[in-house]
Amino acid sequence: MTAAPAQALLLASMLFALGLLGVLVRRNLLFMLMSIEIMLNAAALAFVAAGMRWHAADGQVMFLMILALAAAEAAVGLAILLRLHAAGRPTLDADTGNRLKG
Amino acid sequence: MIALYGLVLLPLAGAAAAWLAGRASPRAPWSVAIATLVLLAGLLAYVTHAVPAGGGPWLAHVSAPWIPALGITLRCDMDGLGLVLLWLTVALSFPCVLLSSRDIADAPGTFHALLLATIAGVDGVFIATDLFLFFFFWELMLVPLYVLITVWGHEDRTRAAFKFFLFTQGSGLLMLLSILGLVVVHQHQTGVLTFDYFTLATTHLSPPLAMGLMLGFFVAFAVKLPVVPLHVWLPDTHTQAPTAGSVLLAGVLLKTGGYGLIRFVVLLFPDAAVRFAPVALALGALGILYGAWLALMQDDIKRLIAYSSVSHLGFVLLGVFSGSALGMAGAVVQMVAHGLSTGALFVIAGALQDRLHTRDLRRMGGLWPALPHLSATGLVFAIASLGLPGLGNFVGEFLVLLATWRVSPPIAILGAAGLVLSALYALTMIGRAFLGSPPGDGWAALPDFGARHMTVLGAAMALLLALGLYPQPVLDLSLPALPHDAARPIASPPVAPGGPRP
Amino acid sequence: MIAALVATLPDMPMPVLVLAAGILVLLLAIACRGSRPSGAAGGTDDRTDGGTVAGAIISAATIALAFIGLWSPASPPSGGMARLFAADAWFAYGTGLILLSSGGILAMSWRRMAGERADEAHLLLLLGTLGAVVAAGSANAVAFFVGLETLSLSLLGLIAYRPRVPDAAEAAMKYLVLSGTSSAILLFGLALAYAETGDLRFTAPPAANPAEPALAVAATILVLTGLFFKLSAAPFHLWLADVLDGAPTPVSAFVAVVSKIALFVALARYFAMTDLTGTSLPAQDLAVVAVLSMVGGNLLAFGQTNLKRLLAGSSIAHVGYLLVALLSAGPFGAGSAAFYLAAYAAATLGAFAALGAGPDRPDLAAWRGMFHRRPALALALSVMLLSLAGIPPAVGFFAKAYIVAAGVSAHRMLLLAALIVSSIIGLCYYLNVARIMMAPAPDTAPAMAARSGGTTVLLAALALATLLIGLFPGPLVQRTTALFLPAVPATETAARARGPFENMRW
Amino acid sequence: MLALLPPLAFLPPLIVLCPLAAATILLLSAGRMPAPATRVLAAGAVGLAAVLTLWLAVRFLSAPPPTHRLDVVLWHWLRVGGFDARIAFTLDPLSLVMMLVVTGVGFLIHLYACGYMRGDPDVARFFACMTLFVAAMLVLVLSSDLLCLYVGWEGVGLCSYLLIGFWYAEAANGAAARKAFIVTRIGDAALLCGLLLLATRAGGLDITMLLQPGQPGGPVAEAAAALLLGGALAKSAQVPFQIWLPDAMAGPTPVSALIHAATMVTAGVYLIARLHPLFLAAPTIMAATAVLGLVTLLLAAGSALAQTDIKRILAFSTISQLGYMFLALGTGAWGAAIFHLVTHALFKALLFMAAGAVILRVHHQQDIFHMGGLGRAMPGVFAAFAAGAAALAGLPLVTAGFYSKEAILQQAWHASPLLWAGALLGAFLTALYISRCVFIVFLGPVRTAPTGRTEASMAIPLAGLSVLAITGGLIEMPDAIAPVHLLFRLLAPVLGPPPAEGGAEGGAGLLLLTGALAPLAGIAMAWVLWRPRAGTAAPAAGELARAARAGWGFDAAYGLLLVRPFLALGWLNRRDLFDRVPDLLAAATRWGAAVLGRMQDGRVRRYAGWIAAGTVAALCLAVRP
Repeated sequence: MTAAPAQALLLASMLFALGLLGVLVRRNLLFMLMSIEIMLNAAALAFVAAGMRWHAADGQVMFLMILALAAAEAAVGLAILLRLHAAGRPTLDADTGNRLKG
Repeated sequence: MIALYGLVLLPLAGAAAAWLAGRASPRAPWSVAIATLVLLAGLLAYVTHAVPAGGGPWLAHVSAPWIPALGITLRCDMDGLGLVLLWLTVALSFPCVLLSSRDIADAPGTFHALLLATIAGVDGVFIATDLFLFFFFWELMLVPLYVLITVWGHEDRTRAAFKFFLFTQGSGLLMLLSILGLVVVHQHQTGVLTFDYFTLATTHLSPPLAMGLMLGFFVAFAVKLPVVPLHVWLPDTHTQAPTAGSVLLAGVLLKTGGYGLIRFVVLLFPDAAVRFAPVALALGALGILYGAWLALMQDDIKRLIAYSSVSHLGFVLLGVFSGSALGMAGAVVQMVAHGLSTGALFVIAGALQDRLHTRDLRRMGGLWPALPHLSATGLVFAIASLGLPGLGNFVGEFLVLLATWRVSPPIAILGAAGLVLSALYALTMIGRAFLGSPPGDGWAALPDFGARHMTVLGAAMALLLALGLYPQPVLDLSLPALPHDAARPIASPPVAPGGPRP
Repeated sequence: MIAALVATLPDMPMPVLVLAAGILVLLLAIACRGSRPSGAAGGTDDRTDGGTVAGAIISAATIALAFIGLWSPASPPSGGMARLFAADAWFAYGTGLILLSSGGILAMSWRRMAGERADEAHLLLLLGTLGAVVAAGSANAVAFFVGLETLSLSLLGLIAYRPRVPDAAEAAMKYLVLSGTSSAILLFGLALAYAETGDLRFTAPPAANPAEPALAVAATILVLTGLFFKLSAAPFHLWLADVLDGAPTPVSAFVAVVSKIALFVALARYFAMTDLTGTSLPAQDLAVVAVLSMVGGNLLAFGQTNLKRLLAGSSIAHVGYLLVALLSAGPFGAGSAAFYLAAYAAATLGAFAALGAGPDRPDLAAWRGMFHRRPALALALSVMLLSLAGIPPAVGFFAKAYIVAAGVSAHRMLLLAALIVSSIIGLCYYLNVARIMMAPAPDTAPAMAARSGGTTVLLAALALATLLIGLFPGPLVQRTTALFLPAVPATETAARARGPFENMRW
Repeated sequence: MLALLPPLAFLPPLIVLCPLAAATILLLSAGRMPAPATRVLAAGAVGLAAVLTLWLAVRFLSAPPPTHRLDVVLWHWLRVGGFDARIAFTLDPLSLVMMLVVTGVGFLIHLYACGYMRGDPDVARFFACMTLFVAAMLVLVLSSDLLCLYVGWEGVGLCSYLLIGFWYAEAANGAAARKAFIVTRIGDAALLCGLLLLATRAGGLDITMLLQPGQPGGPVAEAAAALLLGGALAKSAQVPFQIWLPDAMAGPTPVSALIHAATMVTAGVYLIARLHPLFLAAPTIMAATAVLGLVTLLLAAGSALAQTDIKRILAFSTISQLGYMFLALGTGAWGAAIFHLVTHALFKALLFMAAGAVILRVHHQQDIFHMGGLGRAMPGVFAAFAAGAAALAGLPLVTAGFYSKEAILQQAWHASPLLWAGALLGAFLTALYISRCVFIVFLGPVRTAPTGRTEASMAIPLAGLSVLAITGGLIEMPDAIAPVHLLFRLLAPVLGPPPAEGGAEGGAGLLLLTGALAPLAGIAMAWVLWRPRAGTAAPAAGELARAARAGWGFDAAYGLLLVRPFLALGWLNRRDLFDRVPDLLAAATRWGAAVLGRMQDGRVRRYAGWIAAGTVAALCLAVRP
């Protein structure tokens, strides 16, 4: 099955918006991380779609790079969540327990 | 003449030496500062002496590359106006150091270093003819003074120093805009990128553009002079500064404003200045009356003197914008005389505060029997400040009013009305501080002025008297040299004198 | 295939190569030491220190070599590599600044990173530097993206470096979430741009395709958003204060200096071929962001009592100033941006170095009376703040004047008005710090950081440089002007054709 | 340069220098000089000046220069931008007369002051100011350049300020001094404006140049004359500036005699006489001068009638007599004005010094209703006071005041009979109030017993001036009595030929007779009202008397209309309206900082929200065409 690049871009945009919305409305840090992954994947999808439009491999190259980034980000992100926990933060709620402000 | 650089570098070197000396002994910086000032006076005397006779209005010149990529040079030129103000700077530095700063106990090395650094900056302002160099000195002289006020000032020093710095720096940025605007326009016209005063003076400017650029300069100098309503930093700053700072501020720093108005507003933008003159004259008259009026209402003696400065320097604004050689000369004499008289008054106010631990006139009174010498000098300088004929202030005010009358009699009448108010506040100050009966049960024994104070203040008095009775040397020097051709005879005024302007 | 890869290596810019090699060496060193059986926990200190010193020496040598590598007579990248890297003078200048700053940060964290073992920190520092250099030199969205993410990820590690410090973890968390979000936005924008043009070259925002104008616009905006976030330009600045506050001081310096230099160099390259003088979309966007950054950053700093947060506000404001320079295309614009970048880097780095050498807490109150307690330190910090405030004789004075000159010559009156107003606000808080240091010292001295030779040398060098370049900016001006010589005539003639002050715009 | 001048030219500067040098020495000695030396120095310096002036007068009059003037240029003061002012003196008959008055009367008063101020600890300061005053006054009358004259003009004002407030411990004295200086300073400002106008018109302020014949009239001339008149009115305490002089009596009595009776207050008269061609070109101002003089004359005489303080009586009397001079000036009788100036200087100084002697003897009591019967205890002082009073009242034929007042009355008649009638009423009032003073103070029962005795240094000047007050008028007589015109003829080169009198056709004789009868009537009426009666003397208590005693409410009106509103507005604005602006800006900045600080509330979602919002806003901005 083939889809027009424009449609793929539309899908990517929706995914992206969904991810952004997730970051904005979820309070759980884990879910926020996942939302970011969604956004990254939306961008990756957009690259693939664009590459399809121009019949070039650049889009796929970019996709691979983004995949690597997403993986790295997930790893580092989870490590930081552990650090947060080790530092004494009781919950994964992003809105409570913030010390840095003002 | 390479010695011009020395006028800036010598005080800087002195500053460094004083700072180092301060680490050795608490009294050493004072001696270093005195020595520096003596050397500086000697250097200035040499510069004055070395001026070639009949060499045109520009008396000395020196130049060296600085930032060639942007056409910025270390160019300094000196004309009579600069020379007069340099001498004023040196002359007022002596009372600062001799009378006020000897007893500074807290970090005397740093204090004297900052004082000398300020003097270096002021010297630079008076000789720089590269606009960027001028702006550099203009900003540079603020920093040490800011520190002086912040650290050694009186109770509300923080706010005062802040205000001082923000006003002068903020308006300085406007001037920077104007400088750069002028440079860019000049570059656009000729393809030459330069900050040179003489070259930039030849730029052709459309009237609105010239007005806009002139206003940038005007605001910066108007803040410094100060011109009502941009004066609000001055009373606070003068009140809160340590005595030496007040003397330096009133005596010298404010004069950079007047100098700038002459050198960079009227002479760089003669046409725009003429069109702006009505506004400036009105502001000058407003300053004279408003400053005097508020001076009358003050209970703080230093604040009173500060507002009187606002009033006196309104005459400078009048003179500069009266558009004639007469007014220009009057403005210069007024600047010198104001420096001497108000500087001395600040010395006296500072001495009073040292003795009484208050500046509040409501808590003074009847001091004459307790401090006859101090009171007598106070009276003398108050009288000078109210413009008694025979003293320097009168010469300045008269020439300014005469020049103003030619342009606009109503403004001159308002200015003359300021003379009445000046008598009012000066005599009120004397009456409240020295005359009448002491509050409570009289004053305890207070140390009167000794020989050192009387000598220095007596010298100031003698200078004022000389200026009042034989001002011709200053008058001859005071006509600023024109930027255009240095060969033009000095006598022709920058703007044609004459009857009322339409 | 490996052979083919190796064959392309000489085409890479030398600093990138050197940094990568250094990282490998350091990795090896750490791996060797880490594989050794470690003794009792108490007895490892000396050895650890020894190892850390070795790591630091390797890092320093790497950075030094990379810096020297800038002068390598390598031919400019050709072939495929040319599509990835633009090893031009601007890159060399930016890289030079990045490497010098990294060297400075290394000096600050010479042996320890806020009380922790620092060998992995050195590794992350080198990685971050590599990322910054790559991002600064990238001519391609791929290279830019890789460099940027290398930088971001290593920064995450550095920010969270101190274990069991809640602030550090929180700062890292915030940076993680926000940087992830902004990376996604940036990537999406790049994807849209790619979809629009079919070209991944990272040189210019796509020209609007008449068929799909919204796409190009969205691409430009999204890319700019991503860049602005990393530059911490308002209104995308909110993370900066928290991150600088929570991170160890050298890392704060890294975030405020190195990553901003890299991003600004990239931003400038992104717009190198675009005419920013008009009211085009990116110009408008940049102008709004510049005004918001200048005013907002200074206001933010105005209300701070925490020096790190204050410097964060200051840093935001300076990004605004840099954007003014960027927007002021003309004879001075590019030169002034380059000059300002150097002035900003020196002063900010110096300020953070002074913070690192000062009291443990970055509270302003802890600095009260510092002129009496540690005059040299207070003087150094004052010089840095003077430079940031733009007061002579520090270099920041000339730098700001240079930017104003650029703005005037490009008739950016509104921007200049904002610059002046915000500079005056800025003066307040810089002076306030100086004033507090000049106030009489309180009776109880705050706990001070241990004296460190590296920091002292760094501070002295930076203070000297700040003053010397401030007094004699000529050579550096020459250099920064020369950076853009080829580009100047075009814009200059463009500016001249319009004539000065005839049509005032943003 | 000086050496080339004829030796006569040395004298005017030398005469100025004498008191100036004494003042300088006294000021620099800062009170360390012993009191006797101070007295000798001051009186000696002024005496030397007087002797030199006499010598100068003799030489000048015996061999007058062809132009009747001697110019001494000392140095160029200001020479810039086409304006030239010199410090220069001109000796001509007018300035010679003034010099004689200043140094002669001045010397006698200094002599008197040696006794009067005995025992005052600050006698050095006193004499420093007094000698300085004499020097300034001499500069005033000698200057050939109006700007140089202005130096003396303000200089005498300063000395007046210093001497009124001599006893500074009393706050009221300081206030009185300040009031005197400020009120005259208002006039000075007007005078300065006049100088500016003249200088702008003529390019300089040299009097000879300004007075070149053919003065154009018109509004400019009127304005210049009006401004000069303003200065003269304030200095000479004429309506509407008269309020300062009664208060100025706070100074020591010699000061009142010298400054506020004999010399400084007459400077206005001198100025107008000196510049009379300018006034001739401004007829409106001339008329105003005459009317103001007349009004002052009557108002002040009325006030004098109601006063209880002996010095205030004399002060109002001075104002009133100066009114005569202004009346004369307004009618163009320059010579008569100067004549009255001279005689007034003699008899008013005498009156003040006699009053001072009385005051010393009655323990500084100044209220005439606490005195009485002093004629018996101090006959010498009584005689002197009576001589002065007679001269003031213008007792016919035997007093100087009679002749000078007659000269004015004659001119007034020629100008307008209304003016003449007013002046005649004034003469009547003058006799009335001074007789009242004499009767109450010297006759009747003793209310305060006098002690001590008047010392010689005070008695000699009293005696000398008594003689002069009686005989001083003989230098100038109406034709109806004897054709003696020494003074007018002397002054003719400066003031023009003396006005032709009405001739001998009887009208003049009748005028003379009426003028002579008015003072007699006044004395008679005073005798009726205040002749010595036991214990009934008390100040009048009616509304009119209260108003008159308060100087007709000028003080109160000025206070209500000018001073109070000015001070009240100033008090409201004492914190400086403009100073609030920076505070507002600071508050706005703080508010902005607080708002931005609140944006950073630490919640990462909020931060992300701002990023999203910024992006969306940018998109909206971009898409909106």
